[in-house]
Amino acid sequence: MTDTAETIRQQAAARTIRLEVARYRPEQDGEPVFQSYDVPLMDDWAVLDGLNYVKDRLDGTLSFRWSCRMGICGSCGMNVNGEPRLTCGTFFTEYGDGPIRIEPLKGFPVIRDLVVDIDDFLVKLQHVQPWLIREGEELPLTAEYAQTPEQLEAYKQYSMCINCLLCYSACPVYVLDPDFLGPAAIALAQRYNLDSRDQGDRFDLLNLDEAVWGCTFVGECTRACPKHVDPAEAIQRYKLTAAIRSILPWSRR
Amino acid sequence: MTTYHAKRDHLWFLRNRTYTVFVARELTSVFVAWTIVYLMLVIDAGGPPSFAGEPWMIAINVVAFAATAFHAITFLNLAPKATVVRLDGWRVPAFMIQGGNHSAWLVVSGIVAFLVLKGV
Amino acid sequence: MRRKRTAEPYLWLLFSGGGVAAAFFLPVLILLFGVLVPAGVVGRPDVAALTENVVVRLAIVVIFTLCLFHAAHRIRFTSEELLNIGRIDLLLAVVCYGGALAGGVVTAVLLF
Amino acid sequence: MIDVLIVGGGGAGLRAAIAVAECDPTLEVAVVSKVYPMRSHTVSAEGGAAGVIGVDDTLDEHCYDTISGGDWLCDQDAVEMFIAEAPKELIQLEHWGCPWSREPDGRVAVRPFGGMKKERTWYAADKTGFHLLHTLFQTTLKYGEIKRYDEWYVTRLIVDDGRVYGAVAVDIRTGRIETIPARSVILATGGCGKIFPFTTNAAIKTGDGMALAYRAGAPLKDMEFVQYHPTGLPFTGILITEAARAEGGWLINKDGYRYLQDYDLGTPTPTPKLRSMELGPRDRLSQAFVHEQHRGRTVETPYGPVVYLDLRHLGEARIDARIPFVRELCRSYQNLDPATDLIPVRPVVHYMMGGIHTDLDGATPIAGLYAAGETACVSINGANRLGSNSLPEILVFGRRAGVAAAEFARSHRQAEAPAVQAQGRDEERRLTHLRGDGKKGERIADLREEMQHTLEGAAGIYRTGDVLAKAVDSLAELRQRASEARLDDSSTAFNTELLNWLELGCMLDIAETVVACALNRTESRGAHQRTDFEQRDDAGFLAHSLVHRAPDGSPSVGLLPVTITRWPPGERVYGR
Ligand SMILES: Cc1cc2nc3c(=O)[nH]c(=O)nc-3n(C[C@H](O)[C@H](O)[C@H](O)COP(=O)(O)OP(=O)(O)OC[C@H]3O[C@@H](n4cnc5c(N)ncnc54)[C@H](O)[C@@H]3O)c2cc1C
Ligand code: SF4
Ligand code: F3S
Ligand code: FES
Repeated sequence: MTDTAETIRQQAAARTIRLEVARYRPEQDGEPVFQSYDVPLMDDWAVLDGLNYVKDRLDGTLSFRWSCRMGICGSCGMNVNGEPRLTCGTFFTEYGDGPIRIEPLKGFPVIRDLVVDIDDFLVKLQHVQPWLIREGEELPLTAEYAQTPEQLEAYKQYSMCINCLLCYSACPVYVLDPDFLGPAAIALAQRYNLDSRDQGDRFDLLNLDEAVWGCTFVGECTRACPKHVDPAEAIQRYKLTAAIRSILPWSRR
Repeated sequence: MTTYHAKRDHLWFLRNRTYTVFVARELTSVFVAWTIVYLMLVIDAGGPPSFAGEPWMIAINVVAFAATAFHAITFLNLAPKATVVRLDGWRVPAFMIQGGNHSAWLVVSGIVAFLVLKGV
Repeated sequence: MRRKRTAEPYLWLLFSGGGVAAAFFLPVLILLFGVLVPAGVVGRPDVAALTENVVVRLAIVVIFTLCLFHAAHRIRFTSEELLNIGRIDLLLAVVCYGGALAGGVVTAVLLF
Repeated sequence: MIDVLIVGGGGAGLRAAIAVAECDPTLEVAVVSKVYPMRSHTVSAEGGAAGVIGVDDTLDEHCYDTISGGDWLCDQDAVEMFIAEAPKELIQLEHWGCPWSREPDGRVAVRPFGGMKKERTWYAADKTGFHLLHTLFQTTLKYGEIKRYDEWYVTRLIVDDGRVYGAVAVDIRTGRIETIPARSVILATGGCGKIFPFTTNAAIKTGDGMALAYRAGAPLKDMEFVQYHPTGLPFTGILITEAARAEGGWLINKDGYRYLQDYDLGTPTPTPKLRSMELGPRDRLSQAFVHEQHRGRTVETPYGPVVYLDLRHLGEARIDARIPFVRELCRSYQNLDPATDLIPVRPVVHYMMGGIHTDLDGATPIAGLYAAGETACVSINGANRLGSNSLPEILVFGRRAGVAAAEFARSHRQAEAPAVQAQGRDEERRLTHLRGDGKKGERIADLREEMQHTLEGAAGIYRTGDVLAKAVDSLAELRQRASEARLDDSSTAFNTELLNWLELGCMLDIAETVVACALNRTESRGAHQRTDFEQRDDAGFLAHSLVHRAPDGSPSVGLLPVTITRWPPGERVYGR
């Protein structure tokens, strides 16, 4: 940010908006409590700018994650007025005069304030083998595997996932049952399944009650996804694949 | 280390519109089941059973009609999600597949109505 | 996560087939037999004559069974999600799919 | 005991980890990162990665572009080796699944880039860094032996008698402070853009690794060379990638005039011409902006003066196909559509050419300590890095450092030195004491802002001796005040205030070295422009700045000759 400190302080006197922020400090709180902060209502501020204002000027003890503030690192997901959002890309202008209620992402254990524990997802991600699987000899490092733009297009959308986990937070099945493999992990499995270079087979990992069959197609994951990955579609497509493979006994298992 | 686990939210399906539409969509299945039971009674009686003319019965069946129609619309809309149709590398957009499904639905309904009513 | 065989793909196929069948046939049938005929808007069709043909009767049995499977599948999952009773899934599955199967048998008995 | 401890889970760190795992699966390798690896700042690189593959292109041409782009401050042996290995690394990434953009026949596509004479920049639309990082991260998941410390913050290296023995780190989640003994350590902590107020860099880019090495006694190199990227969005500093110009975008001033033609960068042509106009190097473009500003030909906005990037003539289809993320960013963060509107842009701090002094294998002068990526200075970037050279750099040198560190670990198997636990306990005492110590000094954010503005004023695009000299004093005074800063948070769980304070300490160290090196270099070269010494001075300064930490904590600057092999210093010519 440029030399904004002064402008901010001037405008701060003029218009403010109230942030109601969930606080949870394991040493002192049994469960989350809300704390209100008034921050300058700036037209071009995102919710994250408001939180940073709190952290920098009002209350140094507030904890939350963020980094790139350009919607690509995936670390700033929170529940804003009940919806899972990337706070660096959610602007004050959406909320009129406020107040804005900011909570940690639903469906995950809370570590502190707005910070949730996402290790469960990392285990699931590793479980679906999200890497290119090849059989036989590797090509030498002088030639690439050919892939036409159409073949690229076939999986591209699913490769756009930034692991922000908004979809998990939006999915009622996951929130009820943390064993469910969940939207992003399945979308990323499909990202490799549909890659023309991949020769792996993830059928045994995906054709499970807690994997694709756990999804009842609520579809909210797709609506929440800031990167248009459409995990709901990825899952339904794999259901069809898995079902066809199950009834055709001669197909590769 | 302590972490906080939120309590179960028993009313989650009221929290936003998509959830509510989802639950409504799923609950149409109750009327699907009812419709089949009712049609079984129709077969058994060789036509609408005697109580079918009662106003409350007609009311239930109007709701059943609305629910099955809602089921038809939502189900046929979601169908393209599982199947990605590609023609020459061009992905057929969802609305075209959905349009096709809905047209087929109307045609089938027309044929069924014609067959049922042609002797009347 | 456990690795095991699962019946879900087959159930899902029945569910999907039932969804299509229900979408295509039920709205028009309930409109005719549940609303328009009883209300006297259209005349009373001869159901016995309509089901004379064996092919039609077989089709009705298949369609009804599929529709019931569709309903059973959704009722199973939705009640688990709404009431949070996933732990009795097996019992629910037996009751729901069993009910659907029974409905199919009853339809067959009525028609043949 | 860990064999290879890698600090940093960005592109360089992950590439190093895979290299170690592939080298010898029996080695214990661990990646410590203060954010989950896929959050590392490599994720935001947009434009692409350079590597010679075209039939009409040669390694020598890429070398020449890099060396002239760096104003002859690159070590030419390093450049040659780097450029020879870059294509292999990019193909390796392809074999790991990176979704590179393609030609219709299925081969990898390349695009033009600033300062490059040939089209050789591989890209994955305009999310190259994102795809590269996620491909690397997902590939590391294949190697069960790579141990991860996610969200651990390294606060100190353990060094005894000229050799590294591990590091001390805080588990951010629990606040636990742990000593991690290791046979070798690779620093891959990225850049330090956050020492400036207006930057494309993420919050995490606070130069920690540079500070860790510097405090441990390793020298930093060429710290005065800070790259300004000419096209950042005015409020956020979000980068509009050079690919936007490579695809044909124009830079125009408030009169709609393509002003670069006035600064010896060539004549305007309707379609992009390599090494000309908008495809000139970043230092020259950013300097041209300052002159435009002085001539009153920029546009004033609440966030400072801007010029415009014009993409309208490219049309919606091309924008969506080649630079969709640019459109997405403009729409979300600037509320405009580049297909129909002009994009306001201004120069923004982007990249640190300098860093920890290493050799071609990433080795620092401390035995067992390696560095790779933006935090290191091998030197291939010289006085100005060319766009798209950095992503291949993190791969090439990430791998080399990994291999070298693995080798070191294998040949140094002796038991842990007694100093290790003692130093660990020292650090633990210091940190425990700090947490929420109840001091009521100034706020961290105020100190940070003051440091940033000091640096922008003294070490911006143009620099002058007396301002730099004043900045030396201001920074020393700030350091004093920072040690008294206010710390309210006494919690052990996810205490980000303590991290912010530790990061501020690192940034102040780095800032001091930047100013000291800039003051010492009384010439103008690449990104370092002195208004009081406007000429390049090859007789005095065809040399790297090497800065050590003196016993009193202040920076002491010396010079180290540049390695010249086949390309004697010449004039930098663009557009002619
Ligand atoms: C917006 C933007 C666009 C760019 N576009 C391009 C481009 O198109 N082409 C190109 O070639 N280059 C580009 N660059 C430059 C390039 O992306 C970076 O130089 C490169 O990604 C740096 O990678 P790295 O691995 O060295 O560091 P990073 O990716 O920054 O990773 C640093 C890692 O170190 C960890 N870390 C830091 N400090 C600590 C600590 N104290 N304890 C523990 N862990 C720590 C962090 O958690 C992180 O994992 C761009 C840069 C930016 C900012
Ligand atoms: S699928 Fe979308 S919402 Fe889910 S983690 Fe990936 S980017 Fe986020
Ligand atoms: S919201 Fe959940 S139920 Fe399926 S469609 Fe998405 S994963
Ligand atoms: S801060 Fe990176 S996605 Fe929001």
